[in-house]
Amino acid sequence: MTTASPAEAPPAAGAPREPENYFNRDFSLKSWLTTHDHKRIALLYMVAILVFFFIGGVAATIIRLELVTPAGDLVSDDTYDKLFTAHGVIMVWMFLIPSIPSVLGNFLMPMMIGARDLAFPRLNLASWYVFVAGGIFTLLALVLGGVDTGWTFYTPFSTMFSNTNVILVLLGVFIVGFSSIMTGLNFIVTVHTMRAPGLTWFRLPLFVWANYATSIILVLATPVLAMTLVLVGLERLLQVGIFDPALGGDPLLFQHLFWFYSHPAVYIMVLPSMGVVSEIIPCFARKRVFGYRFMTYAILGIAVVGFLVWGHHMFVSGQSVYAGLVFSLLSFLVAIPSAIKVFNWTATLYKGSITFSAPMLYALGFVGLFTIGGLTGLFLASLALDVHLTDTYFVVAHFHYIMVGGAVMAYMGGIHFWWPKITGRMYPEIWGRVAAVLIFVGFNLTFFPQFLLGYEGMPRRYHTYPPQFQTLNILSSAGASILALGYLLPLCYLGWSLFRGERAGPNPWHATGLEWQTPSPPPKDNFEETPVVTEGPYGYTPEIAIGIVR
Amino acid sequence: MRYKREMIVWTGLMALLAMTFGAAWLRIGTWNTVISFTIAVAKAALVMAFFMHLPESSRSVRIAAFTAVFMLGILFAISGSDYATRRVDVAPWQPPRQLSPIPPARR
Amino acid sequence: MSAGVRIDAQAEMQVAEQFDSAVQQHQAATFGVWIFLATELMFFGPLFLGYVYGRMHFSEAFGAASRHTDIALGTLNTALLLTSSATMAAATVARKVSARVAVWLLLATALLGIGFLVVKGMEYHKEWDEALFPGARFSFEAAYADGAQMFFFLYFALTGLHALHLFIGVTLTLFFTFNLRRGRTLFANEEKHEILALYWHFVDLVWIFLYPMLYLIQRGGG
Amino acid sequence: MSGHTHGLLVQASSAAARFDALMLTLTLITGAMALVLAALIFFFSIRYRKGSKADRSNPPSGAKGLEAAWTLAPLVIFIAIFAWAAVDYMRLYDPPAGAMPVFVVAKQWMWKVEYPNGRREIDELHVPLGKPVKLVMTSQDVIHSFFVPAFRVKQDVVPGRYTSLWFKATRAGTYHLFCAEYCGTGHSAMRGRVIVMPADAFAHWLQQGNTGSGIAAQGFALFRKYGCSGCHSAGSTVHAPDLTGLLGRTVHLQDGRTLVADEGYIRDSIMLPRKDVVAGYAPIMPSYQGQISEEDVLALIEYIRQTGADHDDRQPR
Repeated sequence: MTTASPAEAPPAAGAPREPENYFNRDFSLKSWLTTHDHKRIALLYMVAILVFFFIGGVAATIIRLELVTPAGDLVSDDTYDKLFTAHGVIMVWMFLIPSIPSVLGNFLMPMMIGARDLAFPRLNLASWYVFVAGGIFTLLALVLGGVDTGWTFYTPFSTMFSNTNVILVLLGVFIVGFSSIMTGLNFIVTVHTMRAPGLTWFRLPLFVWANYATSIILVLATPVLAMTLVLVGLERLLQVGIFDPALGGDPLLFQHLFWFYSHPAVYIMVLPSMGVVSEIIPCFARKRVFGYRFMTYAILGIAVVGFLVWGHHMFVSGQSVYAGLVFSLLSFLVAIPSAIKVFNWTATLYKGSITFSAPMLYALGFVGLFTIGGLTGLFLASLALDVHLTDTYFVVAHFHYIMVGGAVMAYMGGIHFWWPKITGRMYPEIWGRVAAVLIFVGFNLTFFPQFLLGYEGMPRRYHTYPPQFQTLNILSSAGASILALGYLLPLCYLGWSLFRGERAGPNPWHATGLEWQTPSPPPKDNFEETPVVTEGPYGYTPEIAIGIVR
Repeated sequence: MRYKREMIVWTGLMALLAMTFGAAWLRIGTWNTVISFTIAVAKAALVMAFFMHLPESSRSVRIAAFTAVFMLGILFAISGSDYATRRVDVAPWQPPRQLSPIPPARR
Repeated sequence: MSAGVRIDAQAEMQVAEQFDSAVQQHQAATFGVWIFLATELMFFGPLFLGYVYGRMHFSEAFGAASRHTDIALGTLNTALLLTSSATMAAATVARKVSARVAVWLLLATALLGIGFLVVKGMEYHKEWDEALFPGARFSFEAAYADGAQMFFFLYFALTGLHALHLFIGVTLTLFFTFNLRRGRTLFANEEKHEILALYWHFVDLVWIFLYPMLYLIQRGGG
Repeated sequence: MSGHTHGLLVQASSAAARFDALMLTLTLITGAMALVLAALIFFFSIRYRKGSKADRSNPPSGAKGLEAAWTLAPLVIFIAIFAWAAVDYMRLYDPPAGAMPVFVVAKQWMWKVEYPNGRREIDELHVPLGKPVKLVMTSQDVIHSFFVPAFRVKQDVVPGRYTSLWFKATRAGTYHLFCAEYCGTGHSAMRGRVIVMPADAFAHWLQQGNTGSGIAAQGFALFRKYGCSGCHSAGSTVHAPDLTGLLGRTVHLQDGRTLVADEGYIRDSIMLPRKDVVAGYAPIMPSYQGQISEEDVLALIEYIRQTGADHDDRQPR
């Protein structure tokens, strides 16, 4: 990409001409669409996943509106099936998996390790184009009539009994999978080969550790999903395959392969969030994170043990009792590292000097909701309870607590925390806090009733339900409206802050990461000369409270 | 001879190929699979060691080389624990006979 | 090449802007390729699991079906691919001394790869005529029809995917040889040569396991 | 539908009581953990908020003992919970000997239930109070899941194989039956009722109503209707293998293999007769692929099973 002479950037009204940074050095569309700069690619991803978050959100809203009444009177049952499938596919593959790694990870990883860019910039841009191409195929499938197999594509329904655009969606998700593999590969190589001098493994910030572990899962699990979806596609075309009961194939073989990817995938979604929270809490508590070494072992533990537990999705599916015992025990073991992390975040607050800015509210919200999500996971890991609770709204509530209460909350916290670095502008603090509280309240109101619904036995993916479940469903739908409002609020004031926001200095939060030692927004090459790291991360001392030291 | 190493490894590979081909015709039941798998592993070891220069690569490369094999091992082992201990009594099942072939556009 | 690349004098190689030295770039490239090969192996994973499932549950049917594959062509193909691996390794050695010899060895590797694909095509043609392609046209002795059809589903999936990877390998090798012969050593440098060789050896490794899996099941009768 | 007598969901089976005990225990443990954490976070936030006068001397950034403690403590609790849940789970999967078998065939968007004496029902299941019942289930199309919340039992119904589930109803009444595994458009309409009746009322109900003859008798009728008796009955002139007491017998095949005849073997011999030809017989049997439905195959197998078994209520031939 030839360094075009910086186009005449329109100087902000009356302000002295801004120094050249990665954002205003070239406003041409060509410079954005052929950029190699990891920061610009991060923004391209941010825009793309925002669009998909909106589409997934619309589908969720219609589902919640439909469930207000026991009868199926808003949309037909076919449409309802297509809605929850669209909600699942788009939210999982088009928003949650790329959200923190591809947006915050792309922007911050090179800066946090003192590098000028990722190891393979062109591969990084290619991953964005592959992501958009996969997204287009999925949207094409929705436009042409949607798909009604659920985001899990269970056979033989997906291979023989569904006559919706299954193959198009399989192709879309297949392509998006390669975008994840490219991002994962890029991160692993970057962390291994491009760390600044003096930046040893145990001086890396926990955000880098979290994205490194996530990349290992991305790189090892996604190809298995890709081939499994190809096998489903082949079986649809040839009417014959290894999952086909008529041939003696086994539908459970599909479930083994699908969940071998999909359980590590939920750790792909939650691990980066843990990295974001591990950056925010020490900064706003002005204290070094508690047990840094144990936190890194916990991150790696989650990534490794996360690969062993997929069978807890299949306790009642006809899997053997012995395998159920094995998976249940391993599922309890994977809960240990998550528990360690929650205890360490709480201990970080001890003897700190805590300010409750918006990022901190999001981070504490994450700790609260992720704890509930994790603890309810124990219910589903224990065999006898899972028999009653699986495939009910208890499971829906559990994974929404982890994914929405956890991953989305942390993504919002990360966006607010690094907003000054990304845009050079501060977001309005009051509105930030209002939105955080609104989302926390709206979320709990939406999903806590679903735990009770699940215990009472309301199955998942039900278009109509017996009248006795109506009151809790109305409560949940009411909460969903507050949650939707909570998500729209940041869209407004963050957009507003782009133009009217107060200018942010290089380090408004007085944080200690390497990324804060660059001007905001940073120049194209991040650092004039590569910084030398002398001591570990999070060197906060409570005296340098925010505001005291200017 | 500059390519002595490659020639030796090539002859080794051809010898192993001949062995596995020959061994396949013996009627020794499950031992056939064991032998052919071991010979395949031997061939793979030759290629990785001499052609892909794995021993002289860095530690992280060597770890990367064997991680995928380890992960597949996990997939086979634990799903194997299900298949090995699952008592399946087969039930009759007939695939759906499409009355009229579904038009390709909507498949 | 983008202007953000500076020529590293002593390594006679272009170092991309985000790297500090040629050594760092080389480490990143090699490590990156090995991770890519790991993802490729995971990509074959589900097919291997399907094979193990089928082999366990329908061992006689898999044996009968495997006896229908053409072992002569299969063994010839294995020999071709192992030889191509040797010539590719020789090419990387030759490259350090003289590019001209490396060109011939790379050409030989590509031709061996094309030979493999041609032989594979002939096999497919023969199996298509014998109505062994899974789906509506499939026909096999009634006792093992179901298991055999699953075997051939896996056979065509595994060998098809392998052939696709080999086809990509052959095209890359020919493109690389063309550039090397035209003397553009800066573009077709040693690092890229090594990466191409690693990818080729990976494709060979996959076939080393596919050959006994698909061709040698119960060859000597049930 | 019965209202909630106590707690959120009525306990109507032996498994329900055990389930609720474990559920309550785990709720208390996790609730306690969550409360402790919430209290700690709230307390630390208030006490150590910026500008508050609190002792912040030498803040700890790690404590090996503490880390070990809050790793081992949850581990011990988790192992205990795992063990308790595993015991209950294994109990769910080993039905008592005397359980009354009921055949369930799940079909896209309905439950077809059939009792041993041949009585059939759609989307309804009548069970005796206090007696164990074992459901033997299979699906005609996709994966369904037989779920009765009041009994706290659920089992996926997988096409191509039989899966089973047992329970002992402990409370009379009518309870919901749901399909819990997504199975297409009518997934939410695939609901039914489980009616628990006192044992004698159930026995009476079982006898009257549209009692078709027993499955084995039906099998015998089908045995004649499809012309099997033409070749396989004792008096037939055609040289065909004798099927009495076939189930469990070892069969010697034409190509030298021997196998023990089970349901799958009988089913394959009906659908693919040339697959396992018996030694000494010509493969002249026509295939019935696509002409005999699942229930009829079940009935034929029951008839053949019953010809061999010499238990008392042998059907008159």
